[in-house]
Amino acid sequence: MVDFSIEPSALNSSRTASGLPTAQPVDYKITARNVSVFYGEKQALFSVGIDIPDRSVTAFIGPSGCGKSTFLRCFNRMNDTIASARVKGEILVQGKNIYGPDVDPVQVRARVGMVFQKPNPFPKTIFENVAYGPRIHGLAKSKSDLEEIVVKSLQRAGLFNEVKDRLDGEGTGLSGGQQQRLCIARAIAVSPEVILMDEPCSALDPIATAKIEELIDELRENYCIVIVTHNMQQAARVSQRTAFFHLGYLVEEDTTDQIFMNPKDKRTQDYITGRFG
Amino acid sequence: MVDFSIEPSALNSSRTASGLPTAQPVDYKITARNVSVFYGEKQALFSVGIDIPDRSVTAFIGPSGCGKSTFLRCFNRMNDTIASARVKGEILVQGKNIYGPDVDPVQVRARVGMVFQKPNPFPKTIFENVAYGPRIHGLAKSKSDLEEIVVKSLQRAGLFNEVKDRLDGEGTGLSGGQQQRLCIARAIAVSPEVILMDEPCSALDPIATAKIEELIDELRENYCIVIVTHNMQQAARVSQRTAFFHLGYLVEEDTTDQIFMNPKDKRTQDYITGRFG
Amino acid sequence: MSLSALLFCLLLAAIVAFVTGFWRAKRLSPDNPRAVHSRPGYHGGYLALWTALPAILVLLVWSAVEPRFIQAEVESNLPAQVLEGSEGQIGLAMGVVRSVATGLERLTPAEVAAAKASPKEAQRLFESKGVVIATPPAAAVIASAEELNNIRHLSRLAKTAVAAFLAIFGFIFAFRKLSPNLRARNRVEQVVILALMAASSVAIMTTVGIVLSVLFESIAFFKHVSIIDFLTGTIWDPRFASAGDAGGQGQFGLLPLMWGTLYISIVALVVAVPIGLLAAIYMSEYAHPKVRATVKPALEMLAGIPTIVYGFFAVVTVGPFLNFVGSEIGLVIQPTSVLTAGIVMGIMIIPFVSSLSDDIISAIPNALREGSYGLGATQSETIKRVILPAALPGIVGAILLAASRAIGETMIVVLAAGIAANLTLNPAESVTTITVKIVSQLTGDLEFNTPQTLVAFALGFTLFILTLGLNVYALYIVRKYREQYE
Amino acid sequence: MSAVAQDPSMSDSDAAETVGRFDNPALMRRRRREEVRFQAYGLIAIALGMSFLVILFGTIIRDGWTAFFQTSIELPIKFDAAEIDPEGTRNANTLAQANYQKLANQALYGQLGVDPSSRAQRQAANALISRDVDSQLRAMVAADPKIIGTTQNVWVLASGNVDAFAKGKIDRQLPQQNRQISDQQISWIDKLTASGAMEKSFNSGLFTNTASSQPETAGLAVALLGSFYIMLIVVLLSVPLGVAAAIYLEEFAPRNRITDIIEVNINNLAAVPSIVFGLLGLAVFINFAGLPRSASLVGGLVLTLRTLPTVIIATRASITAVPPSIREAALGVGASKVQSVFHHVLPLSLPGIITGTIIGLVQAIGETAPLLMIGMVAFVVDVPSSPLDPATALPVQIYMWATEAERGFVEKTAGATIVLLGILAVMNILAMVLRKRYERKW
Amino acid sequence: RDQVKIAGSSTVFPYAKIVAENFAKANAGLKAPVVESGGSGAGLKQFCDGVGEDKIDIANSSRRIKKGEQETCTKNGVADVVEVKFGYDGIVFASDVKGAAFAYEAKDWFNALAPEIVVDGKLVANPNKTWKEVNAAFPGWEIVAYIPGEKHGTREVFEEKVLVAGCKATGADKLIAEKLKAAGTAEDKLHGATEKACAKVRKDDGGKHAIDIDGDYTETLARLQANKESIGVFGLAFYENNTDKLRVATVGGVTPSVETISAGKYPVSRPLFFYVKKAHVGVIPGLKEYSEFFVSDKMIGEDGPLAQYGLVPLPEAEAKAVREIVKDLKPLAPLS
Ligand SMILES: Nc1ncnc2c1ncn2[C@@H]1O[C@H](COP(=O)(O)OP(=O)(O)OP(=O)(O)O)[C@@H](O)[C@H]1O
Ligand SMILES: Nc1ncnc2c1ncn2[C@@H]1O[C@H](COP(=O)(O)OP(=O)(O)OP(=O)(O)O)[C@@H](O)[C@H]1O
Ligand SMILES: [Mg+2]
Ligand SMILES: [Mg+2]
Ligand SMILES: O=P([O-])([O-])[O-]
Repeated sequence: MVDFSIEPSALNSSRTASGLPTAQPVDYKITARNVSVFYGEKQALFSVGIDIPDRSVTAFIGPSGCGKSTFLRCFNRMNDTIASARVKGEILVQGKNIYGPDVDPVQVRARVGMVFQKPNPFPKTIFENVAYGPRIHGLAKSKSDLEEIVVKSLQRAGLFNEVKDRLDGEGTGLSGGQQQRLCIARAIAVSPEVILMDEPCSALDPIATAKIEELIDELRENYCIVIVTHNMQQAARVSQRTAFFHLGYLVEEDTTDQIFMNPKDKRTQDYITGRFG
Repeated sequence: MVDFSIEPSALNSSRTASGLPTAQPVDYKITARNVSVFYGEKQALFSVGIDIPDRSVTAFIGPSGCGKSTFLRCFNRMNDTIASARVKGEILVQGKNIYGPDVDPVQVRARVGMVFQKPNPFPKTIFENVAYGPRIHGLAKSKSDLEEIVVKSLQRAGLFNEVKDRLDGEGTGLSGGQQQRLCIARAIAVSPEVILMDEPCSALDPIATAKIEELIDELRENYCIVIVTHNMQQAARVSQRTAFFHLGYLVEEDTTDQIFMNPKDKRTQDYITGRFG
Repeated sequence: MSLSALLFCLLLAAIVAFVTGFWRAKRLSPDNPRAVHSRPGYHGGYLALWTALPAILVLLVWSAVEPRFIQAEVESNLPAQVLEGSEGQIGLAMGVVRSVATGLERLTPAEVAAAKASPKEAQRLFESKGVVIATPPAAAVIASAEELNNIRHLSRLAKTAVAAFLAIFGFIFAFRKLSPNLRARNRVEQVVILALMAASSVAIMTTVGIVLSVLFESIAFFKHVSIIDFLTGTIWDPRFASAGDAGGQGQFGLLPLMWGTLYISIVALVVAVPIGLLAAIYMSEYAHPKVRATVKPALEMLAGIPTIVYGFFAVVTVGPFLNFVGSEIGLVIQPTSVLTAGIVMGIMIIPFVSSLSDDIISAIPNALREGSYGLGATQSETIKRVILPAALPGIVGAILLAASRAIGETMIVVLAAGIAANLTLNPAESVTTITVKIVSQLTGDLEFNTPQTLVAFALGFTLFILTLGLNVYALYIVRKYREQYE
Repeated sequence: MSAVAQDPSMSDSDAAETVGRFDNPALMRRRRREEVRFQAYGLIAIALGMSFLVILFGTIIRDGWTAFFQTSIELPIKFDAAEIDPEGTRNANTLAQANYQKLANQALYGQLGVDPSSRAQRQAANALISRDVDSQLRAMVAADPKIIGTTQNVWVLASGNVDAFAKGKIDRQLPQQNRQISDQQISWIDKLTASGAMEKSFNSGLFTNTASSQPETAGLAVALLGSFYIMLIVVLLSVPLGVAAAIYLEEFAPRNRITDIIEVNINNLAAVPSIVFGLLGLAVFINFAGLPRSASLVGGLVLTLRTLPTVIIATRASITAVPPSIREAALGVGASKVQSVFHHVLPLSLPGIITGTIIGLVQAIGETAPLLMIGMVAFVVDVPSSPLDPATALPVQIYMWATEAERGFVEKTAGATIVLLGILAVMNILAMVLRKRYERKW
Repeated sequence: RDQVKIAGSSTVFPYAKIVAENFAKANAGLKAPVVESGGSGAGLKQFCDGVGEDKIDIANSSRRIKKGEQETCTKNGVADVVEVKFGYDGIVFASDVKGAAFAYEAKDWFNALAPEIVVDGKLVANPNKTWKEVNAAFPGWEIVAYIPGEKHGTREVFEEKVLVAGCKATGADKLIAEKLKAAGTAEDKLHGATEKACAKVRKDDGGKHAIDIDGDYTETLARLQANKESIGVFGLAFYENNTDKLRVATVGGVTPSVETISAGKYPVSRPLFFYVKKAHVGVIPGLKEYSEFFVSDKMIGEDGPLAQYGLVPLPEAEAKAVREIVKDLKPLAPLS
């Protein structure tokens, strides 16, 4: 029998220790209740509810088309930009319903940052890429302020050392992994409370992937992170909690250890053992 | 510890039994020697050599960008269509070097069929999609001949029953999995000796994937099949031999059992246990 | 203040308002920028818009209606004998008054006195200031001119006052609204989107304008000639129709013109489509990117050459050449013929076919090409059997565009097609087109208030409908094509 | 099975004859030949297209390059005080009224040895120089009255016919009565040429002179300025309006019936014959709005409407080409839709917008038909000082010159066309440079 | 407005240009008029659009204003219109300079271009295909004539002075009148209808015998050079500027020239006009001055630039009368 076991280092036990015990009440950063999403006539998500704790990484896994991205994009009202999409239900970020009547989605997005599947730096300089967010939100009082923010964000994204000599080089000139870290830096720069990542490594090579995973691990100390991934190993490596989606339903959600070692649902088990997907 | 073990059914032991014993000399369908590929200045493949047996499935696995597709596309000189690509070394198909001086790549491609990652049926009717190859190669003496070829190919691809009433419907109107099977039927219709498949299931849902895997298993009885996959479980399920690539090098190649249960190289082991990728 | 000065002041006011809003917003919550909904710039913009926009709108409306009011006022005081005249004569008198008024404003007070004393002197003085008038101005005219100047001054004062009031009021109103919760950004952006929307309505208004500007004259034409006769008539001989001959109505027959238009367009397409399409195929599938990068724009130049140049090219070079070729092979090819016009027009529309088709062919996903190569097809087989069928709807769209361009082309056919309205199948003979007749019926020696000239508008309308139909069809095809790939 | 009879491109004989495996050499040979032939078709098409271009440019340049040169004659002109200013007052009015042409004619008689008593000889000689010499000499005197009483060597323009003759556009071999230049005049011209008193030089007047009824003094100044005003108006109006409309339609407008109608409408406007725009301009801008006829303002407005659809279509296309990931990225850091458009999408679509604008401008600058309708086919002597003044435009000037009877205008027509094509080329190159400059990769 | 605005006939355009140009040189304070060329009909249309600063002052016309046009003028308040006839335009027939010589009579043209001609005392469909069949003295060229299109004033002159005259000369008019009468045309309309019928041009053989030219004489010239065995109709001025390319034909034995036309020997000519809007005189600076300058001997006289260009000058008496009219601004009486 082939052994696909994941070694202790992959599911870092120290992390699991510092992770959040399931039973104990925690301060949830995001709470979703009865979220259903429709694309035109077609329902893509069926009454999903979830609680997502702060300062930890929550992974969404599931086969292609199961609605992971759709659900993730509800958290910063990114679905608003798709004309046919309709969202029902409520999502509380820090206790406030972001789908409430007088909420400005633009402000929601400033608080809930997002990193996309394909690195999408602006075709501007590296500096401008990171400075863009702080600029439009007026987060810097002065030039030196702005520089500080940019440098700090790049440092946090683990990119600063690699690019410090060419901050005015084109962001699109970086390698894929660097671009993705630049996008993370860009997201961090507006000091969001939550960072959403939709398959951030799927376009990257293994080395770049490893770097991003390391970064996620560090960021977890300050942010609430939600990550979508196709790669179960990745979910196991970086997340503390995992939610498994299937055909638009949230099948199971628990600590990552639980999901991978002791899935309750047959579908979850089939999926993580590679029976499908 | 998370258990990623693959159950017996996935690595079907009966198949393994009917597979090819490694030590024993077999009739190799394809033999590659010292194949290096360059894209412009950049070398993507470094002196790779491999022997691929007939009537079996060989899987190429490895992290993204490691050169799997590049190598696969050497087998039918598909790389010729990329202006910047240069191939060195020799590849023998049925003992004849397809990179020899007076070999017509067009003829090579008729003998070595290919199925792509994204199903790419022509925007023609289902019938015309399958009839296209036989027509250009003049394989049918008459109309009824052609019909026979088309029907047989569709049957072999396990699609006939689903589409027999709408052979003159658009090929693009089928579902993703059906489209991929249509592409397989199209490839079979010119009676190739080898079928190359580059991640044939990566755009498909689990059910369609299962169907294709089943189909591959059946086709193996008549063809030499080479399949690239990202999905180790899939490699384990469908292939008899597996080759692991890393950064442009062929790291290890052996029976699938060997590779998954007893990898010789540290990198192979790291990869299949999910340490990276 | 004059309108431009006022607008300039409003601009200044807007800048001031902007700066004020900007600073005010900065103070709203100096420590936590996040507590303020919008950035200071948007607060500034909000304030500036409120300050300047209402005033500018009112000013523009005012300026549009003002002349009529002033005119009416001054007119009412013109001498009685002028007022008895027609509207046009009053208008002329007003023109003189306006000139004199302009002249008076340029004079010094002493000169004004001199001008009032002697009309001759007035004319001389005005001329020395660059205002030429035809005759020495009568006293009444000078009086009216002075009145005009007075009213203008008054109006200007009032305008200034209103603008100032609106600006100040708007400023105060908006300023009091500034607060951390004010969604200044959304407000400003709403105005921006409104402005964008207004811009896109220009296209609609143009169409309405076109329809209106040809509709009434067309209706007038159809009072003379029945619409059925016009649409179904096979004889175009408008001149003799006016004689009141029996059956004269039938002589405004559209069909020969329509046939000529379509025939020439077809010849043009016969030239342009194979050349353009094959060139596009070669450029997108075979040619080195560098070749493509030079050939494509070079061919595009063909579409940029003014059509009048093509027209002369047709008459001076192509027509005689075809005629010569014809006589060598024993054919009579008239120098102006369907062939001449069609070929030259075909050359002109080559780039419409080649560039658009090139774009469309390049947009065909590579997966299809690979699919075909993978089956052992050669490149030309792939192109002919896979790429072209897949690109066909898009190519048809491009061809339709080229066709509508050919149908509407004027200068080439005016020079190269001929003017005899023939219903002929022989491409060596000359035919005429709708556009030729529009030009010739409008610029000729014909009496202007007769159906002969009015018909030009009916023809314009027909042409408009024709191209509209083609475009709707093209859009339908392109839509269908889009769906296929999505 | 009904689907069988479908692919007509492959004849059945083809299939029947060559059944077999892929190594059927006959079939393979045919397929390869087919491949070569097909490529050849493409090459031929491109060669045809390019040769049309070359022929067009070739003919125009062949006919027109001489328009850039002008024949002049050097005459020792005696500024006779008795003739110019008999009373010696140096009054400006008197100086202006003097008969300068006579001075030039007399100088010419002296130069050529013409018998002043023979009317026929006099007339033949007079016809050698331009009627415009008058103004030239008047201007000289006005600038410097001190030359009165002196004799100056002055280069004066030759008449249009002499110019045409000197450039070989009038055939020496023709019988005399069929020529505009008599044998006598030819002998004079030869004499002048031999003595170096007749030369061709660069014709700057082509660019600085305004309309004239004589070919030698006709120039493009009014047309160039008119076209410049028209272009200015078109750029100033159609670019902002077009880009704004495109942004609205592409980014903000809901997708529904109305926007469908707008889209059809815009596509249709791009194809509406330009002459119909002329009718529109006449009805709306001149008859309704009361703008002056023949003014470049009206021309500019009409051509703005003509260009607008092109700009909108090109802009929309380049906006669509900006990948959605850029928009998402901007929205993702909390930019509003408007911000994402103006900060990112618009700058990225700049190359496409530039291309579209230039294509539109290139079309507009060559447009003749609508200008026929709004009174720009006119004889305008005064240089327009504003877009409200009467003016012509380059293509219209070409059109007018093309219908002139005098021989000299034939080369003028082609010369003006070269100027127009030169402007087009410059605009195209500009587009290319700008596009390069703003092109971004993503 | 400090500038005279003129629109109208393209035939008059070159003359108006020369006058406008010289006018500006001669009058320092006044601007050169702006002259538009858009055809007589288009010019008169604008002219009759009304009075006012935004309306033109002068319409050039290569034909007399029509009754209906005058009525429109009056209706629109353009009551007083001064008609100024300033010269004649000769119309000549010419072929390629190397071609054959033609000596036409009006009947030759009728026999060449009419749809029906008289053969043996009967009206029959025109059988003539070549000029030789029309007149044995002519070469055997196929009949191909480029005649002015119907939009041109020249066409009317051609019809009236050539075709109708030829119709009468061959006696076809009587036969046509009989035919029309038989078809039920009223007696009072008979004359007009006959003339109209006489003026018709054949359209057989795909219309290749008589080809309308809507463009200018340059276009006719280009056609002629493309088809050397053809005849074109030109203005005298145009011919005189292109004697190296054209060979002119005589009509009635008379060679067209300024002299023969002004002496009344050459039959095919027509008067040229411009119309002045009286209401604008005294309002638009330079209007009266321009009109007077135009008809001055310096311009339209025998040695003037217009004659040099090709205008057939008015006989002295007519010129004098015209100068009177312009001086007194005598309006045109309503046409009947
Ligand atoms: N813009 C859209 N319009 C219509 N349907 C959509 C749209 N986006 C997604 N869908 C549909 O919604 C369902 C869920 O899609 P979603 O992208 O959320 O899946 P996913 O789990 O992220 O898949 P993947 O792993 O492939 O990214 C799918 O069936 C998909 O086809
Ligand atoms: N057309 C090309 N031009 C230049 N470089 C290329 C091209 N195609 C592939 N490469 C490069 O060659 C290397 C190998 O690519 P290849 O597509 O073979 O990888 P792969 O193993 O198939 O990856 P994946 O799993 O993502 O399909 C990569 O670094 C890739 O960037
Ligand atoms: Mg997704
Ligand atoms: Mg690959
Ligand atoms: O332009 P015309 O009216 O003289 O033909």
